[in-house]
Amino acid sequence: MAKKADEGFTPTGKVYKSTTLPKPTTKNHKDLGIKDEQLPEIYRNMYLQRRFEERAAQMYQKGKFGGFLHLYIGQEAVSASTVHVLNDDDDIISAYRVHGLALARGTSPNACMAELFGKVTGCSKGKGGSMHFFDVEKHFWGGHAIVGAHIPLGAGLAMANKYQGNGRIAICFFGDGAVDQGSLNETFNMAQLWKLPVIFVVENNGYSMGTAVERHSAGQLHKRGEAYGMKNGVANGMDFFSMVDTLSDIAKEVRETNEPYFLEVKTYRYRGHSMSDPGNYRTKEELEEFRSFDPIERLKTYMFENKLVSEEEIKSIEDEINKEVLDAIDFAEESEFPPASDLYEHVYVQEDFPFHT
Amino acid sequence: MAKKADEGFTPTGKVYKSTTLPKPTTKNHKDLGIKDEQLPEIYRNMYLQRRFEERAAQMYQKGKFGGFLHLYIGQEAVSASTVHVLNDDDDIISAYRVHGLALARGTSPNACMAELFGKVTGCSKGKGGSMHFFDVEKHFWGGHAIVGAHIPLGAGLAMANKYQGNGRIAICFFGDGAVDQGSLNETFNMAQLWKLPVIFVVENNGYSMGTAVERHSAGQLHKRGEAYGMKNGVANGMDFFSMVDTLSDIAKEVRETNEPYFLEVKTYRYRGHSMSDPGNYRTKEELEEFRSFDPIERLKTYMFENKLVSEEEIKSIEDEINKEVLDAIDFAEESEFPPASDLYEHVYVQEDFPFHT
Amino acid sequence: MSVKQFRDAIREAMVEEMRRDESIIIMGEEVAEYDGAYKVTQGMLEEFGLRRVIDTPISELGFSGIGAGAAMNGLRPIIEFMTFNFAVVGIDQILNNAAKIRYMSGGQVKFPMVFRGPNASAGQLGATHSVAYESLYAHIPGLKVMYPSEPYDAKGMLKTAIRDDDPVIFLESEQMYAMKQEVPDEEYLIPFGVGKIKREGDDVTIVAHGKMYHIAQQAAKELAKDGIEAEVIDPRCMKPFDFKMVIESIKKTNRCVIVDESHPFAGMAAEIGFVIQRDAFDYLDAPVQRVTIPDVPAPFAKNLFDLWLPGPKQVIDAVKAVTYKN
Amino acid sequence: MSVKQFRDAIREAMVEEMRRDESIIIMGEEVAEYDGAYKVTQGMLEEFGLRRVIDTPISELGFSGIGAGAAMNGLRPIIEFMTFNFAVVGIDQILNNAAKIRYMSGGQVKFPMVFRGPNASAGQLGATHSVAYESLYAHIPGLKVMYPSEPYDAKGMLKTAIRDDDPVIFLESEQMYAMKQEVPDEEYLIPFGVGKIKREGDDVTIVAHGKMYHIAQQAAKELAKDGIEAEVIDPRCMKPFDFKMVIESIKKTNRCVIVDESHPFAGMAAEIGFVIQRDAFDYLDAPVQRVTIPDVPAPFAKNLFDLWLPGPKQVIDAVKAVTYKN
Ligand SMILES: Cc1ncc(C[n+]2csc(CCOP(=O)(O)OP(=O)(O)O)c2C)c(N)n1
Ligand SMILES: Cc1ncc(C[n+]2csc(CCOP(=O)(O)OP(=O)(O)O)c2C)c(N)n1
Ligand SMILES: [Mg+2]
Ligand SMILES: [Mg+2]
Repeated sequence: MAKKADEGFTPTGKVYKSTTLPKPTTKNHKDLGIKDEQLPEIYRNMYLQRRFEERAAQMYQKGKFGGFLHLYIGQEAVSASTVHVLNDDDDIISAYRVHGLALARGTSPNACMAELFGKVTGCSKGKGGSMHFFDVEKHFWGGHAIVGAHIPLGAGLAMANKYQGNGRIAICFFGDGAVDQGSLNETFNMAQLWKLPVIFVVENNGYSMGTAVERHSAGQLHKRGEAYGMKNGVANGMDFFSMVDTLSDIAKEVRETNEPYFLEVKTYRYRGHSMSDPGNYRTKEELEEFRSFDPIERLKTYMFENKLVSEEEIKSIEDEINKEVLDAIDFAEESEFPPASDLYEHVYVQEDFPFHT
Repeated sequence: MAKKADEGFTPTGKVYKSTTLPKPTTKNHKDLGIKDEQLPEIYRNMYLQRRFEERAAQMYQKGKFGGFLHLYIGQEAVSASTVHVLNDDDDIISAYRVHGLALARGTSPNACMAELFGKVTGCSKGKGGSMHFFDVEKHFWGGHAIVGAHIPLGAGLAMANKYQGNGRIAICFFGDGAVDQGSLNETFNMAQLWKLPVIFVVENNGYSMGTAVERHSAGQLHKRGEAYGMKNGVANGMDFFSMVDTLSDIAKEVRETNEPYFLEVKTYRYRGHSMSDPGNYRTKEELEEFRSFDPIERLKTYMFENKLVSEEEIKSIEDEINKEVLDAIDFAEESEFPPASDLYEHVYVQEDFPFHT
Repeated sequence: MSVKQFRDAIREAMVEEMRRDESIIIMGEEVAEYDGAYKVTQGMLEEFGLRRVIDTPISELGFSGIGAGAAMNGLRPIIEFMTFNFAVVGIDQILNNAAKIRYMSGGQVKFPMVFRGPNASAGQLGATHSVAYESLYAHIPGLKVMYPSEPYDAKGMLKTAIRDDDPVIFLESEQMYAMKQEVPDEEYLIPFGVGKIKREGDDVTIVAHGKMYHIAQQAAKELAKDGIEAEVIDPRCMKPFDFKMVIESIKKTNRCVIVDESHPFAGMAAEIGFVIQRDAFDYLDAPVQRVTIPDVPAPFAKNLFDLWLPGPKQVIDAVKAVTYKN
Repeated sequence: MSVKQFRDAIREAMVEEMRRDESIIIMGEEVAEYDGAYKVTQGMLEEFGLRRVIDTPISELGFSGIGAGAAMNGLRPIIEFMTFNFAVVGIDQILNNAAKIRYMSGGQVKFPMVFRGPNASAGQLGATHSVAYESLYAHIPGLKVMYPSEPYDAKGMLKTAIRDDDPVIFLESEQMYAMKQEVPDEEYLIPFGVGKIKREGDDVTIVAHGKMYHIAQQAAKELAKDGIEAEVIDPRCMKPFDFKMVIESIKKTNRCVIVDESHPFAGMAAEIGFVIQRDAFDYLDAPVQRVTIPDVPAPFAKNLFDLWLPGPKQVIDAVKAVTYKN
């Protein structure tokens, strides 16, 4: 028999250092055009995302609802900066790790919590669950759980905007795991060829489930744009200011030129992939290191150091949010399940579709 | 209503200059390790491809067989050089424009013509037709007509070779149109990550049906490899020596390193996409220009100029081939159609599969 | 009224709707500058320009999805597949995105779009290029599936499909594109889920769609010579399906043969036959029979291909079986 | 004999076969270092190493195709899909390459490979994550489709699938992975196309596979209290399908209910029901009934989900209908 190749295929074995953060921006909030009084609101936004998910995890563990639960905890600067930088009618679409982005965009904690609980008051009327938050009035297009499958949708949103000449741009988020789906490349090619005003953002949090980036993607992620001549770059996703700095330039350029951009955001998820993931693929040290960059703590420290906010103000924001989230739980618990007739609703727009069994 | 974007999407409108050839190699046949007496055989190989297809086109027009017919005419240096450079047990796979490659690899004109005619003596027993020539004994793996879908198969052939440690490499050909299929990217990522000994070759003949390369693919094609850190390059596909020069280096490197390579071959098809294509998307001048680079004429001229072959020798090769091809037509005409029972053969390996209707 | 080819009927439906509604666009391979691989979109680039008639790369997954995204956000895309055989690489966008996102969003999103192009076999093109995909799409909730067999139906149905706010799979046939029929000059629409009795008869009901409809008609003519009068129903729409019409007919004929070019196993014919036995059990004088391709891929060789594709003979045999005439 | 979980039965089948035959490899997302998303491949990396237990990127199209290419060239890959819902993006490699290339090459190529993983719903995961795909795969010639419902069957069937030279779709269920059953220690193989009567009865035949088999058994127990003795057949293999066993049973019971988690329209139940009415027409005392999910995507909300998924009650109702007991 022929001599066997000894090595395996996929690079292995050891736990990788999953990702390295670029240096944060040296600009301060004024340089970035952020007013003093906006900072506590930004803090509120990020803290809401965090608190909401911590509570959601508790409720999940109590068995209050089923399905998967993927927490965004650690990545909140990405969502908060996006919403800060973009116009309210710019179109946002993302993958299934989506609570943070919905809350950042302004979907109410009530509607979000109720969706987790599968109640008719949920932001998707209880039809979608954790992975499928939608708030189309707010130009928030979901929540998509087939990895990579919403990337063409993001370009399509932008195509419609360009066609209608409405001045809106689209932003499409996905995880590092999605970068390996061919949908990304087919979309990148057309987005570049057709000059679609869309920002593609890979939230590279170091892992696709238990697989470190280097084990699933050859080369640097943002380079995937270069083959198409697509502008691309890297940003520090653990730092709100850095994100704003990078994103606002990109948004401006995309809006002006109609040309797409591919941004790789380096970030980190503190929790497991989903609630059932023990996270054996990474070291405690790595986790601790990234926790030390926590975007929420960082903003708080910045505000304190620059005397932009008092301890009491922070406390009262946190108290309000804590209450808001607890109220959301009550709201969700007390809300009704969808009526049985909803089983047949929202399949078709046509109202009298003759379902048959 | 919002202001409309005036421009369209896909770049347009004029007929493009489809492709630019890199300079041919300055090496002569000896530099490339080609012996004098090999040259007439190489000529024979290319001439056979050409003549076979010219006759096939005639037969098609006479209504001798049905289906699609995609001619390779103009691209013969690519197939001939591949077979020259690679070992006989290296694995070859390609798309549906495949007659040339099969003939180059040594599948008999009889078996090829019979396949076109849908006869049981065909190289795929009449089951595949023009687009699906197979000759697995000769490590020729077809003939694939879903654009881009055989690219992962090519990598899979290489994976098996690496696993078995048999020293064979694989080469996978596809058209410029296939470069836009996500299958390419998914495969490139894994081939690079897993270090698979495979040469990917895009035969960039300037058009995907009626769409010039620049209208369907953003950026330069060979750059599609770079995102993955895959080695890549460009070769002149209208010149046999240039192809040998480039391919032999690549084959050596791939065999030694087990790492994939992406080669963009610039070439040209003289005929329409298929027999029904009038070719309105390109100019007569462009066609004439490329005809002036004809790889077969070029080799002939080279041999004459270097006095490596006489007019008579060429004539006798051509006569032999002409006869061989006419014989192949007779063979195909006289061969039997597959027996009716073949309808149910080759679906499963299992012999007693209980078909039901 | 004027006589039109099938391809012209389809083009007219698109052109008329695009004139009416600026949010409609068409995209696909070679639809614009090449004037369509099968000339269905001929002249549309000239009339509507590059903004609305869009050539795509060979990226079925990508452009189906971009179309779906554009549909979510206000456009009404028509996606042309060069054939539905090539839609398989893009099928996730159809089965999961276009078909299910509305449901998952609790009705916040709609997909007013049509996926259209030739379906099924078109002569000797080999196994991957010859599949009739209607059964697969009809299997998936969230989609509507139309499959006309004649120019008149094609035009009225496609206009309905384009105006509809749900994703519609609209199946055509290369081999029917040149078929001709009188088509009215005035506008008309043919609704979803309404079949048509195209030949009346008392002895047996033949249900046949797409290319197979024409086979059924040929068989019916032959059968008439033997004194068997077949009622031929062209269901036209696969989903929703006009079971009512079929069952009413069976109440009269008490026998049924279904002709279907898709794979037999769990295909359209199985569905129709199942529902008939369930809902018209007491009216059946014989088991429902189906005429389909055998459960094997399409062969290339002419003789095998001809064996593979159902023809009038198989239909006649099946009718003889259900009428106990053999 | 020892009691084993479904997931252990599957793992053992793979492990035993991999020990026996070095050309077998397994590839898929998280199969190696993570030990399997559902722990089916736990410990396999340790035993067989990185060369044979291969983590893939999320590239279903790519790795299905690479697996197919490797199968052509001498390996026997087992492709694990994290679930079959994700196989849709790679389905072209299954339907067109693995299923048809052998035919198009005139038998020169074979695809000794297994595509396996969880199928169908697994609780509240939403519409895209809850589809039972057996009908779609069984529709396609060139594939074989197995779908065991119990650990014993799973092990014997998977070993058969791995040893077979044809491409096999092997469907499992997240919700069955923890189910336990006695499994022999000695080797055994269960052939394709052979169902099993898992409960005998004279009054009605219930055909049910996968997760629905267990629902059928629950219903049968309930029905027995009312004096209705159901014969429960688990067909185990979707394609080829053991029609003979079903029809023999119906000759005795004269009534049949099919339980199937796939979409109703042109699904497995339609096929089975169609064939029964065709081949056992004279034995049927009532129309064949099917119990399936309604023809809508899977909802998330618990109450809707419970309505959506068939339970014993629907089976009992259907049995009462065919036995005219209501
Ligand atoms: C096509 C597809 N394949 C597999 C899965 C299962 N799956 C869900 S999430 C996930 C990992 C994705 O990782 P990444 O894209 O990095 O996002 P993150 O979880 O880090 O936010 C996998 C494999 C899926 N949902 N869709
Ligand atoms: C997935 C898919 N989409 C569309 C087609 C139809 N089609 C066949 S060949 C072709 C053009 C391919 O061009 P290219 O890859 O450049 O190869 P060439 O014909 O130049 O050799 C198209 C669109 C197909 N066969 N498969
Ligand atoms: Mg990730
Ligand atoms: Mg080309």
